[in-house]
Amino acid sequence: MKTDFIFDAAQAIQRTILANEHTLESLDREIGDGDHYINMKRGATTVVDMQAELVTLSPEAALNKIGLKLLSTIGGASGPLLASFFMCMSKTLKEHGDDSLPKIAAAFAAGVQAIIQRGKANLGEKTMLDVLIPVATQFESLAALGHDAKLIASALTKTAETGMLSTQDLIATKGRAAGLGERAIGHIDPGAKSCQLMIEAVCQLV
Amino acid sequence: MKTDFIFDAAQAIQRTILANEHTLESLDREIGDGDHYINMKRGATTVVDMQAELVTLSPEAALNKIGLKLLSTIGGASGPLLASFFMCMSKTLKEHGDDSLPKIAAAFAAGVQAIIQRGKANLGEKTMLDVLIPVATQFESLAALGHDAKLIASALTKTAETGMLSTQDLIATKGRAAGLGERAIGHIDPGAKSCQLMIEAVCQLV
Amino acid sequence: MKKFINKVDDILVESLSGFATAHADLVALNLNPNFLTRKNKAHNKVAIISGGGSGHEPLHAGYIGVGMLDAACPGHVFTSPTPDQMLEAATAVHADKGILLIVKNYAGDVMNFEMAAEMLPFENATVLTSDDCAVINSTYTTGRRGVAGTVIVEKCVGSLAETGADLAACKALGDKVNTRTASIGVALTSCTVPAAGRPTFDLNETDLEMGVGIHGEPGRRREALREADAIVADCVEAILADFQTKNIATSQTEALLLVNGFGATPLMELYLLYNTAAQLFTQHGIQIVRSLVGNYTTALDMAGASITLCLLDDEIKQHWDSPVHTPALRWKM
Amino acid sequence: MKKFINKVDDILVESLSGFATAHADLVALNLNPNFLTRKNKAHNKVAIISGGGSGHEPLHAGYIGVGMLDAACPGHVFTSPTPDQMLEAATAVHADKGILLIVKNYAGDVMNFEMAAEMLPFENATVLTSDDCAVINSTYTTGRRGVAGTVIVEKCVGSLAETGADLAACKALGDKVNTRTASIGVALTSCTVPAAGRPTFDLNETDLEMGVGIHGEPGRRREALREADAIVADCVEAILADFQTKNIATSQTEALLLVNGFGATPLMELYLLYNTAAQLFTQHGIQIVRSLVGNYTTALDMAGASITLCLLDDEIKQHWDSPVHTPALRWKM
Ligand SMILES: Nc1ncnc2c1ncn2[C@@H]1O[C@H](COP(=O)(O)OP(=O)(O)O)[C@@H](O)[C@H]1O
Ligand SMILES: Nc1ncnc2c1ncn2[C@@H]1O[C@H](COP(=O)(O)OP(=O)(O)O)[C@@H](O)[C@H]1O
Ligand SMILES: [Mg+2]
Ligand SMILES: [Mg+2]
Ligand SMILES: [Mg+2]
Ligand SMILES: [Mg+2]
Repeated sequence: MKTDFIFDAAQAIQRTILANEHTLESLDREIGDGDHYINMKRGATTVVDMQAELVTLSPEAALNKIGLKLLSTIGGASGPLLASFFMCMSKTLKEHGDDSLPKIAAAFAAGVQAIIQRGKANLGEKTMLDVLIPVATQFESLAALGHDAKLIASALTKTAETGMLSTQDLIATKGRAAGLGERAIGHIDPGAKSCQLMIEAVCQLV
Repeated sequence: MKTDFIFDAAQAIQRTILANEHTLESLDREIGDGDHYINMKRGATTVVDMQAELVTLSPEAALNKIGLKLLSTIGGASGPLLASFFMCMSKTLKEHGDDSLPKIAAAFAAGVQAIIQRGKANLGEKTMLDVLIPVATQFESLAALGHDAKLIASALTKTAETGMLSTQDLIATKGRAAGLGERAIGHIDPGAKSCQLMIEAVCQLV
Repeated sequence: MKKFINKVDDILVESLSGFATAHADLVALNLNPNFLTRKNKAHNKVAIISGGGSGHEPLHAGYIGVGMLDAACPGHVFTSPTPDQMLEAATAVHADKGILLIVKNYAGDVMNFEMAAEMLPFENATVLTSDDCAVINSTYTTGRRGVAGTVIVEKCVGSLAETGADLAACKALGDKVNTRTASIGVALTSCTVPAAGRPTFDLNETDLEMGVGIHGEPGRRREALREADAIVADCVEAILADFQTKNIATSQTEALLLVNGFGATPLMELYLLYNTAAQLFTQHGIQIVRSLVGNYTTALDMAGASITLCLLDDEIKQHWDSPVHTPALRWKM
Repeated sequence: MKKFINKVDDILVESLSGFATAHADLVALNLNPNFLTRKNKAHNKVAIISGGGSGHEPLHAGYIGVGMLDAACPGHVFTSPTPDQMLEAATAVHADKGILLIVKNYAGDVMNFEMAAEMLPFENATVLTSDDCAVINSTYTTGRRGVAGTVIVEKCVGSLAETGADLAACKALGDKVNTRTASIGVALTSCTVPAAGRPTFDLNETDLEMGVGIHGEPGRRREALREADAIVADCVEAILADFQTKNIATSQTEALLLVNGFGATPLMELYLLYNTAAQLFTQHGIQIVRSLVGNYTTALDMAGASITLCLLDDEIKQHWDSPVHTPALRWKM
């Protein structure tokens, strides 16, 4: 993995977030407090603005910097979760290297584990994890099977979408929507939607 | 004058106020604070509710009672002004008698004088006085000329209407609309409107 | 109209009852006629009584207590109280040194308090507050409305009365504070009088009313909604122009800056307004040494705010700072 | 959206600056990261730090001062603050007896404060407030939100810390107050997050949201607007049921009743709600001996209110009554 790729990914993420303002804002208005778009935009913009600083760094150092910066920029529930993801992914890459798809997949999965630990949530609780967990699992197994990046990217894009859509029928048991009970049904989780969008945007770069 | 007539007049006034809710409320919303209808309704209803007490009294005693009651019921600008009117009319009737139209006209004019004194306003300041002063003047002169009650009633009804309409083109220099300057132009004064309605209602009883 | 009410006719009494229960340590409520007094009658001082239409809470009942008012007479919503209220309140709180009536300058309030004053069996005087400088095309006080500056007058006069000062001195201080105070308000939305059931005026999404009154009376002009800084700049200019008209020097003076919410404006926005107002006044050589930010003189559920500047002198500052203990203003006790 | 703002992105810093200027005698503002501290650093006590998304003013910065908080960390509007704010605030106010974090129970707040706590180089503990009993179908605290009762927790813990009590004692009192406090809110209108520019939820003219959160989160149910008395009765019932679930006896206990406005509800209506709530609780054998009515934990410009009952014991009562001097809560000093 190259730091350039990370920066391209950041720009692609910013584009998709900005392009989906209405969707993200509406979703968080329906079952949250309406700030998810603003939070994600603030995070994405901050990372893109770090270009000069990032390009001088190794991939894992860049990811760690991004995590730290997001931690002090996003706030809300998504801030510490996404920050934990990047910091843990960085740590794993640093420990095991980043010179193969299986290593990158393992680092991605470690990042998702960090989100699970920080938020104490799991699959089926109507959060971003309903996208991230299946994507991480599939990423690891496809990479282990030696599939090429393009195929993996296209598979993950579909899995992310399926995961995102699955949140529609769930009752939330974590996060701000946890109080809604039945009323949350019929609404897609905003964090699941933004994660799906980000995964899609990054996979298109592959 | 009979106390019965006073009570009938009170009922007629209440009817016309209630029937003109929208007009009175709108006018006071446009250049005042929106409560003139509520104030007048409260006053009229209170007087009508005094029936049992009023019918036992002489006309001048009834008018005084009405004045005192309005003083503690209406509030706002119209309260003390209308109260002063009734109390002063009562006093004048008591002093000079109520057995002829000229005497009643004089008492009415005295009541209007009391309003002038209390409010320190005069003709042309966009208040109820733009109705009351011309009506009082005409009442006295027609009564002095010996015209009959029906003719006087119909003349006063017209004069009240002319006076009321005249407020439309005036700038207010007294009352709540005094701050509006040019912006008051084009709006009829709510107190002028309610006085015109009351005069019309009472004249129709004659 | 969306309000927490039961029957429209009961709103006043129910609200007053809640107020009196919540502050039973400070105030006592009399119904019919309606007035509120200090729980513990003060002695040997000028009794300070204010009142006016309801809907401006915490004005006036919220300012009853040590260091401020002895009694307040609430009228119906936006309708001045009636003389019988003032008479009974005065009888209840009179403490042998006369009665000072603090009255906001509205035709209705002035006349009702005037009639009460004429009937009062006690020595009395009246301070008319007329701090609203929104109204320009009028002689000095006719049509000049009493608004949020009234709180400052009540605080200072209340403090002086507590020292045992006589009626003339209390009136003189009240008049002085009023003269040295100027206010102007801006509405973003209308208020809705409960009994009327709909907004007093129509203001579309892109307009504001500059110079609005606390009953929703129209102000100087209707204009397009602008940046907060531009709105505040106009308010500051109006206030400074007012002092100039009154021939009162503002430069190098100390001042109290009050940013008052009309009822539906969040504190966050009030502090944002304060920020700009303080900067602008400072640029004009005024030293803001005292501040008050919050809902102190409201207009029911109106979104909007007013800016008030009171030019201090040692006497006013001393009486502003002195201890006060009321439901809505409390310090040093 | 009609608000007093300049640029949407500047609203927080401009408002904080106004707040810090208006209360320069009490608080100091640090920008970037954003936090506020007491003007005069306290010594030899547990430092009490709270924080959360902005838009709930006066929570939390309005409660900085003697007898309450040492510092507050404001996030963006309705977005929890970030750990760097808490870290720097803690470094500024740490006074050798550890740090107590008071955190409203929202996933975002909990996680950000948790990360800060893990990084803090000082002994620390956290009190999570979760007084909102609107949410029924959930395990005890997951999804139970911290709302207006947080003010009572901050007041009592702040008072205890002032006595020199240790961290464990402060945490224990905070937890106890939280357990003995239950709240529920009702919205008549939505709030509008400035950056979003339109209402968070749609509520038509004839509906209300029962159990709404202070960020406009949906509550128990959407239902038809009713008489205030009927609304209050449902709130009182929810609060009493909550104490029953928690196995805390309410009958014959003394209590503090807080009727809190969400930002756009006039004081007149809040006192009307108070009136009914106090009557109903009294009928249930609860003695309302302390009261607070006003805008203490708001939701920007939402019209609505919450009712909070805190069951007192001698310790809680003593710490509620003790002197406090902050921008938004002040007595006996
Ligand atoms: N405990 C958790 N674990 C994983 N994801 C969570 C958790 N809590 C919240 N989220 C995610 O965060 C999203 C909300 O993020 P955001 O709106 O930025 O923060 P906030 O809820 O604080 O306003 C939710 O849609 C959900 O996907
Ligand atoms: N000084 C005055 N002299 C005569 N009439 C007045 C005076 N001031 C006000 N009015 C009348 O009172 C009317 C307003 O009455 P109302 O709405 O009941 O009281 P308020 O203005 O106190 O709300 C005005 O329309 C005007 O006709
Ligand atoms: Mg959110
Ligand atoms: Mg009126
Ligand atoms: Mg009125
Ligand atoms: Mg949020």
